[in-house]
Amino acid sequence: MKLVTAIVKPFKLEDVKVALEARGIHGMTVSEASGFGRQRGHTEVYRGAEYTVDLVPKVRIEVLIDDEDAEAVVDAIVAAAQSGRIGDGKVWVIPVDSVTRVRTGEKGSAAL
Amino acid sequence: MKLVTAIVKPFKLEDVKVALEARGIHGMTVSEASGFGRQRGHTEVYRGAEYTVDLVPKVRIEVLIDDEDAEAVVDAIVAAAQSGRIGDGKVWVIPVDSVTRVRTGEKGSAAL
Amino acid sequence: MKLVTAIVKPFKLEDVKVALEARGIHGMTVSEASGFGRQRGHTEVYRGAEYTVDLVPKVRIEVLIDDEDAEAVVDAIVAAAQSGRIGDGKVWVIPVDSVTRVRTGEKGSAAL
Amino acid sequence: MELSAGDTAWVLSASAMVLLMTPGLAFFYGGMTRAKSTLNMMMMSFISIGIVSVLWVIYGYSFAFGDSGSKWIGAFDWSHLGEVVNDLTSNGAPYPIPVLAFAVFQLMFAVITPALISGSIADRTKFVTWSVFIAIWVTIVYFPVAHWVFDFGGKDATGAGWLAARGVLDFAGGTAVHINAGAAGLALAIVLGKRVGWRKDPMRPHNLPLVLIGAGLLWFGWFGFNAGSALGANGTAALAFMNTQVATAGAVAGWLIVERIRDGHATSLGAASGAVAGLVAITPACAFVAPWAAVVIGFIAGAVCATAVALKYKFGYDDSLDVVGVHLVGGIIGCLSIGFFGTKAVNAFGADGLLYGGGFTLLGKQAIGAFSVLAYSFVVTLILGFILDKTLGFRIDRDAEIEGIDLTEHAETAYDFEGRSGGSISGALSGVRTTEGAPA
Amino acid sequence: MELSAGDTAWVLSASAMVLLMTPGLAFFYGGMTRAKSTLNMMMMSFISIGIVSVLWVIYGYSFAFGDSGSKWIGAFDWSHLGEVVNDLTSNGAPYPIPVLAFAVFQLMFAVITPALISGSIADRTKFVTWSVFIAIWVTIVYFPVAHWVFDFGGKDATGAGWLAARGVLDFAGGTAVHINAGAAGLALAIVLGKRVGWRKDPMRPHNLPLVLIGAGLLWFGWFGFNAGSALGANGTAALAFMNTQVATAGAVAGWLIVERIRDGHATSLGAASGAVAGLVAITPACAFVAPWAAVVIGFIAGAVCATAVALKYKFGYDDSLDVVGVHLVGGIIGCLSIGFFGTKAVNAFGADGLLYGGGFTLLGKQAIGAFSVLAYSFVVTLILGFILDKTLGFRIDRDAEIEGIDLTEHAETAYDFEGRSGGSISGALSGVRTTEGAPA
Amino acid sequence: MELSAGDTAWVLSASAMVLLMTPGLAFFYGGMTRAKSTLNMMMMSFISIGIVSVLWVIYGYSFAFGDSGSKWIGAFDWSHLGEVVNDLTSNGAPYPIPVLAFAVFQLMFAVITPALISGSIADRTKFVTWSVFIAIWVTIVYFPVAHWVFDFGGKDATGAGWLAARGVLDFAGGTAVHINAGAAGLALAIVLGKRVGWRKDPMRPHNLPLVLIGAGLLWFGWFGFNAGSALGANGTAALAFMNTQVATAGAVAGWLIVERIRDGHATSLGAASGAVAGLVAITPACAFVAPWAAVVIGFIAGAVCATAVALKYKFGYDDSLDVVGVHLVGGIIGCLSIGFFGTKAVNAFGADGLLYGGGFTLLGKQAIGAFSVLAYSFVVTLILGFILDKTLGFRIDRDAEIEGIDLTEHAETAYDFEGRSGGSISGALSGVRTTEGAPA
Ligand SMILES: Nc1ncnc2c1ncn2[C@@H]1O[C@H](COP(=O)(O)OP(=O)(O)O)[C@@H](O)[C@H]1O
Ligand SMILES: Nc1ncnc2c1ncn2[C@@H]1O[C@H](COP(=O)(O)OP(=O)(O)O)[C@@H](O)[C@H]1O
Ligand SMILES: Nc1ncnc2c1ncn2[C@@H]1O[C@H](COP(=O)(O)OP(=O)(O)O)[C@@H](O)[C@H]1O
Repeated sequence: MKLVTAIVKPFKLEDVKVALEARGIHGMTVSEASGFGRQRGHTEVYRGAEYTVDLVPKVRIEVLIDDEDAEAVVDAIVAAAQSGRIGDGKVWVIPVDSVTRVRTGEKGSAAL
Repeated sequence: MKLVTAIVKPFKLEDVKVALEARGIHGMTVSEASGFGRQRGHTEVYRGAEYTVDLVPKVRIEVLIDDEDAEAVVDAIVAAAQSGRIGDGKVWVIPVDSVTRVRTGEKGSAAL
Repeated sequence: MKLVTAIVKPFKLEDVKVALEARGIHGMTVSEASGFGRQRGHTEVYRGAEYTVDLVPKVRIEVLIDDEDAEAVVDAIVAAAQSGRIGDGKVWVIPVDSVTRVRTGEKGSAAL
Repeated sequence: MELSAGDTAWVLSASAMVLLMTPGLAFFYGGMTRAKSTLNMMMMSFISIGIVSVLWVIYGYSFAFGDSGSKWIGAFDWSHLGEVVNDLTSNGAPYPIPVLAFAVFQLMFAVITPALISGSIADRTKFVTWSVFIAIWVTIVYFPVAHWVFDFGGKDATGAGWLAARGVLDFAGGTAVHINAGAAGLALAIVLGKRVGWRKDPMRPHNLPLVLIGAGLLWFGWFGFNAGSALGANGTAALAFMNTQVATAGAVAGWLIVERIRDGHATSLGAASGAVAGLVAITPACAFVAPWAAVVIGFIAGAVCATAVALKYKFGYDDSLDVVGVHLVGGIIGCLSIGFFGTKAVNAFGADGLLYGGGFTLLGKQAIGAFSVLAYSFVVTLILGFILDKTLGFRIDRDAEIEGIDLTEHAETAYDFEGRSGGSISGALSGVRTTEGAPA
Repeated sequence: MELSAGDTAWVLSASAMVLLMTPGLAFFYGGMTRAKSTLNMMMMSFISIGIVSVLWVIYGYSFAFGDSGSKWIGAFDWSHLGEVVNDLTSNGAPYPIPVLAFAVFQLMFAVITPALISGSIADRTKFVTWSVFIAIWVTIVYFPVAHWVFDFGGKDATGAGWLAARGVLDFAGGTAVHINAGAAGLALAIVLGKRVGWRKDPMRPHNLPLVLIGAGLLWFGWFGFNAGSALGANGTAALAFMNTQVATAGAVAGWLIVERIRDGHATSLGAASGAVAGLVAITPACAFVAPWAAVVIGFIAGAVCATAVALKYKFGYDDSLDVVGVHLVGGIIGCLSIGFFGTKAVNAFGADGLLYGGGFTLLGKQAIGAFSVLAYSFVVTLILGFILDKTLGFRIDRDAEIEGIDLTEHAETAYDFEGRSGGSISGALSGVRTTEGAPA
Repeated sequence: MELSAGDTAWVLSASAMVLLMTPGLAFFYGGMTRAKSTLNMMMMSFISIGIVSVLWVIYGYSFAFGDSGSKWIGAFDWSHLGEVVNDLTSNGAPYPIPVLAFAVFQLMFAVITPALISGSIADRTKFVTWSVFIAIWVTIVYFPVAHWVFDFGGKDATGAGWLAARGVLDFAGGTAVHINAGAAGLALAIVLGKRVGWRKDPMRPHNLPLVLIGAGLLWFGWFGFNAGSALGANGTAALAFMNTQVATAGAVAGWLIVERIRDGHATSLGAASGAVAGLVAITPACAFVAPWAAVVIGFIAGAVCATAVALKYKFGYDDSLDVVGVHLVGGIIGCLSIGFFGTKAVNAFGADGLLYGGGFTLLGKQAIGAFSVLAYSFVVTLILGFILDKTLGFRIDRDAEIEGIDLTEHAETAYDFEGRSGGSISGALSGVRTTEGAPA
């Protein structure tokens, strides 16, 4: 089993979700994150005091998936989330020892 | 060392915490997440425009643990978080290379 | 490739960022988290009803890095985030199978 | 009597201020609930404005103030609000103001009273049943009680309410509004039962700035409530105004000192709650006591209510936002306080209390006023509540309560901060109910 | 005529209340946008206060109410607000109030009207262009139309506005304010085009308590707007006040009932929207109809507007916060309603409508009033909008819209809750523009 | 003198409006702090209402307005607020209003002045010491200074304050309120020192809609403050009202134009700040200048204050929310402006300034007024501040400041949005302090 984690731009979430569903993947976990990287942040000014916010809003998507599907999932996410602009994000894959579905206690692929 | 990650329903967090403490585990990191899966989201209506929110609120719990305790921790979480309803969540285990306690620089089991 | 995850006190984030930049690391992903551990939470009182909040605010920092740099990054984070007080946090390292840059599709070190 | 533009100006201003109290209450209450039920809490106030105002035009004003000759209730007919306007300067005798000014000022009181009740049943009340409840409750409880207390018999002084006729002093509604709402709140808290997770889950206020916004607007509007009850811009109004201010200040001090001593911290929720407790307590007394006494009354109300909010834990009823601890207890303190501090020295239409040589007579009357309203309201509300619970059902189901009443009763959530900058993870537009077309 | 302190007191109070409506509108609108554009939305209202008030002193008051003898516009000169104050009790004939009280009351109307428009072009409007638009729009649209409707010809009754002279009844601005703003809103929504992601992305209100705060303040202030339009504290004011309250209540009921039946849920946004729809509809009618009729008018406005907000999906214009569905439609309902429910029985200066034996005469006049303002405002705004779009540009670019207009136009974000307790991940102070020094 | 219901109506309405300014200020300031210290910020205002109102009844009114024959201070006795009410129409000579109406109106001024100071010491002030500070400060600074400026000597015109007697013009409190609070704010910022992380950490406003709510309520209430200071509903009040509106508008424009040119963006915080700067500056001048001059004064105040807020970076004091840059600087601008723009043409009780041929006489008087209050307030506050710091301690400790003062001083946090829908990660109920019982 693998865990695919993707950091993407927030407005691409919907597209990624659609792309994954198209591949028959119906589960994922999403959370808010902030990214720091090549993409520049922005500047805010309050009563003349200038603040640099160098963290940019991102969305983190996590998908548990069978080993053999991992690469395809990565490709699907990359295709869906790509805008070609700096800051599109990263996708990485981590090995997973075990997965359990809380509701039933099922393990492995059956738990997805 | 292992990292046990659990996605559970928010109102189960307290129960999971109690269950882990009962097993002598006194550290964990918690964050907010949103889940997408079998569990249906909900519909909101604003001035007649209907919005489907298919992400449901979840809590992510992460516990670093010695290899030999991993399975027991997973079982404890599953037992505590189970409501038997769709959307109870997932628990997965990932291998960890090293853990360091920031305060002391201790590594490995001592860092927990 | 490795994924270094650090849970640190929120007001240390800026220091960690500076320390990583000093080591030539220009990318990371940050998110909010709450920690439970030795550090005590706090108590709030509303109309005489006392609430114990045992989760304390933390920041999670994730850095993807080449295998050989992992240890140095951990050390840099530990040095920057250390206040010597209980609750300074943890840093852990996880093996990563692959990393892809969404914008270009580049893989591996080139994707960082 | 000739119309007084000055008096009319003040009563109109005061009416607007009292209207603002109901939204103010919505924010005060809404900030105190959990984030998942704030909209429902506020809607319970807003719908009261809607329902009661409409009933007022149809029969409410008549039930409360119609010429019936009865001391129990006004006339059983339609409110004639279409007719009384014929004479544009038709006066609300014996006050030189248009009768519609009096009618709209009183309407605002009728609006806020049921809204006050809603605090005791936060997070768990079926919205439709609540709406039905309001309509029936104002009809069989508020309108009659308003007649008892506020109807002095009109032009010919017949048909004054029995409490008014008996000399019970209640300048701006300690009985008809606060004790009434507090007793009804207790009854409904009993009917609906405790929230899921009560005394276990954190049920802390989710937005204290919103609570303070509500408290600020309530304080502002309350000057209209109390000083407006003089129905003119005169010395009585000024006295009521001053007393309202200083009693409230005293109550803030009283509540915070208790908190500081007992809990170690003076809280912002305490300041807001103290203010409301003081405003409640001075309401009946504001034009009958001297300012120094108002400070004392306020201080006592603040300190006592800070303690009384714990009664619910002792007796085991989930009066969620402390309608009993603040409005019932505060209202009783205020009513009885006149029996001690009342003095004709400040108001010839008042009476002397214990401290001014009036003996126990006034205190006795005040007690009768307070407890008869308490008893009537509690009993009738309890019966009405049980009937509605058995018929329409008064409480949402357990799952809905856990998921959040805003979502299940109103199909809304209060906040969406996710789209703060850049995108959002908060769903997609899936249809437009108001038209056949699906989204593009 | 001698100055009436009572009438003056009421007009001053009312003026303050009407001023508060514009911030109230800012919150009502600001809560309805996404979190990333709430500040811009509110700024569109606040800047209107700034610009219009300044113009009012220079020439605005004169354009609208100056003695020109013309029925189309007031005098083309400077406002003399420096001179009319010479006589401290100089009266705004034929009302016994200082002319500056009249001038400031009317100023508040001029301020809120352009602010109302902004709702139709949320999230995407260049702030500088908007500011320029306001200045021109009030000059060529609002000031003349105010003359048409609100100028009864001053002391010598010459130069009354053509609609006023024709007997079109509009007590507090259904035409000049609401239809005017609604039609302009439609025009600008067409000029600016749809938001990125319209009918696809979630564009739900990000802060409903803020919407309700706005609605509450609007309701409060509207008593000043409507009852203040009597320009005195008298029976007409009391009638307008009562009608404002009960029509609004009726509209809340109307909107919520439609929602409940159609969508299955009564919403808090619906309650707030219904209130505003009712306030809009009763504005022109408030002193010309009986309270029972006000309830009916409100109910109709609530129910119809609840449906009319979907017109934009049918016709494909992105009137983001429903200026058309609420203000244009509500304003038309209100204006025409006088043709049905108007009656001299409640106001000798009114007229009898269809239901009171007045036949279709009044209805015809009302229709002329409503549609001439609609047409004038729509056409002029459309032309002005296109010119500004071609010259200054009226819309921010696509990337800025996605990132959020608060950030790109105002260099601010509305909320930072991250530092709730302990530290924060929200950036660092990088410089101080107001001084040469860099941060220490 | 006979009581004027009209004048009384206006003063009562105005008093309520001024009361609302203090909560308004709490929101204005509270939204500007970080989320972890918003409650403390608001509490600093709310406690001022509590403490000052109580002192007012005991001796405050007497200290400020008691008949002492002295030009430095009123009478050193108790306030007699229990006695002056005996005659319900007892008038505050020479104004035909009840003396209690005058007393409560003036109370609201005494309440807001110390609250204004709190902005300079955000995030780090011990709440108990702050409470003690208020009580002493109003006693030795505000009450005397109010006597200097606002006491015209009562019925027999003896004992007028020395500034009033000297002909210093300050209609509504530019000296006694704003310069006074601004100078005290500077002194306390020096006493308490800089916040941890100043000029390094992001200390941006955490909730700008809350700031705008505060600004809106301040603007509204300020009409009561300024126009209410006429103590009657007359032409002077109307002039003050108009000037308040248009000066504020001018200041919004002034501040935003400076921002736009200097920083490239007009901000919502700038609009709110500009409004307050304009309101401050017009306060002393509002009934002494023509409306066109009010626009100019407002514009200057907006533009200058937009620059003055940076002084703190230059001189290195942490005046956290710019009490100096807005209230001290704005107050000075306003006081001196009368020396230029003052004219008897608009107010017979005023005086002619430089531009109206009055020469430098008036300007000189105004300068004396402004700087004597500045100096007295600064010096006394500095000494008082140091004494309190050495005895009770004025500042919380470093760890508490980092963790957040709301938590450490008030045991509360402002927001809990986590339970938005479904569960929550925000802790558990662990006990009820008000009763012995532990949670079930
Ligand atoms: N080394 C890294 N470790 C973890 N996350 C990273 C790393 N580098 C970048 N990211 C994440 O990827 C996002 C995009 O990276 P960025 O360098 O801005 O653009 P791009 O990936 O297009 O080159 C960042 O905002 C951050 O969230
Ligand atoms: N493939 C997956 N990868 C990551 N998280 C998942 C995956 N599938 C489900 N989840 C998470 O688990 C939660 C529960 O899953 P769901 O399918 O709704 O119910 P159940 O686990 O009871 O079958 C989801 O809300 C989501 O957070
Ligand atoms: N076993 C664990 N698994 C995951 N996170 C942990 C674990 N133990 C501690 N943490 C995280 O580290 C933080 C600091 O731990 P704590 O025990 O409070 O102090 P310290 O690390 O200084 O001993 C916690 O708040 C929590 O976020």
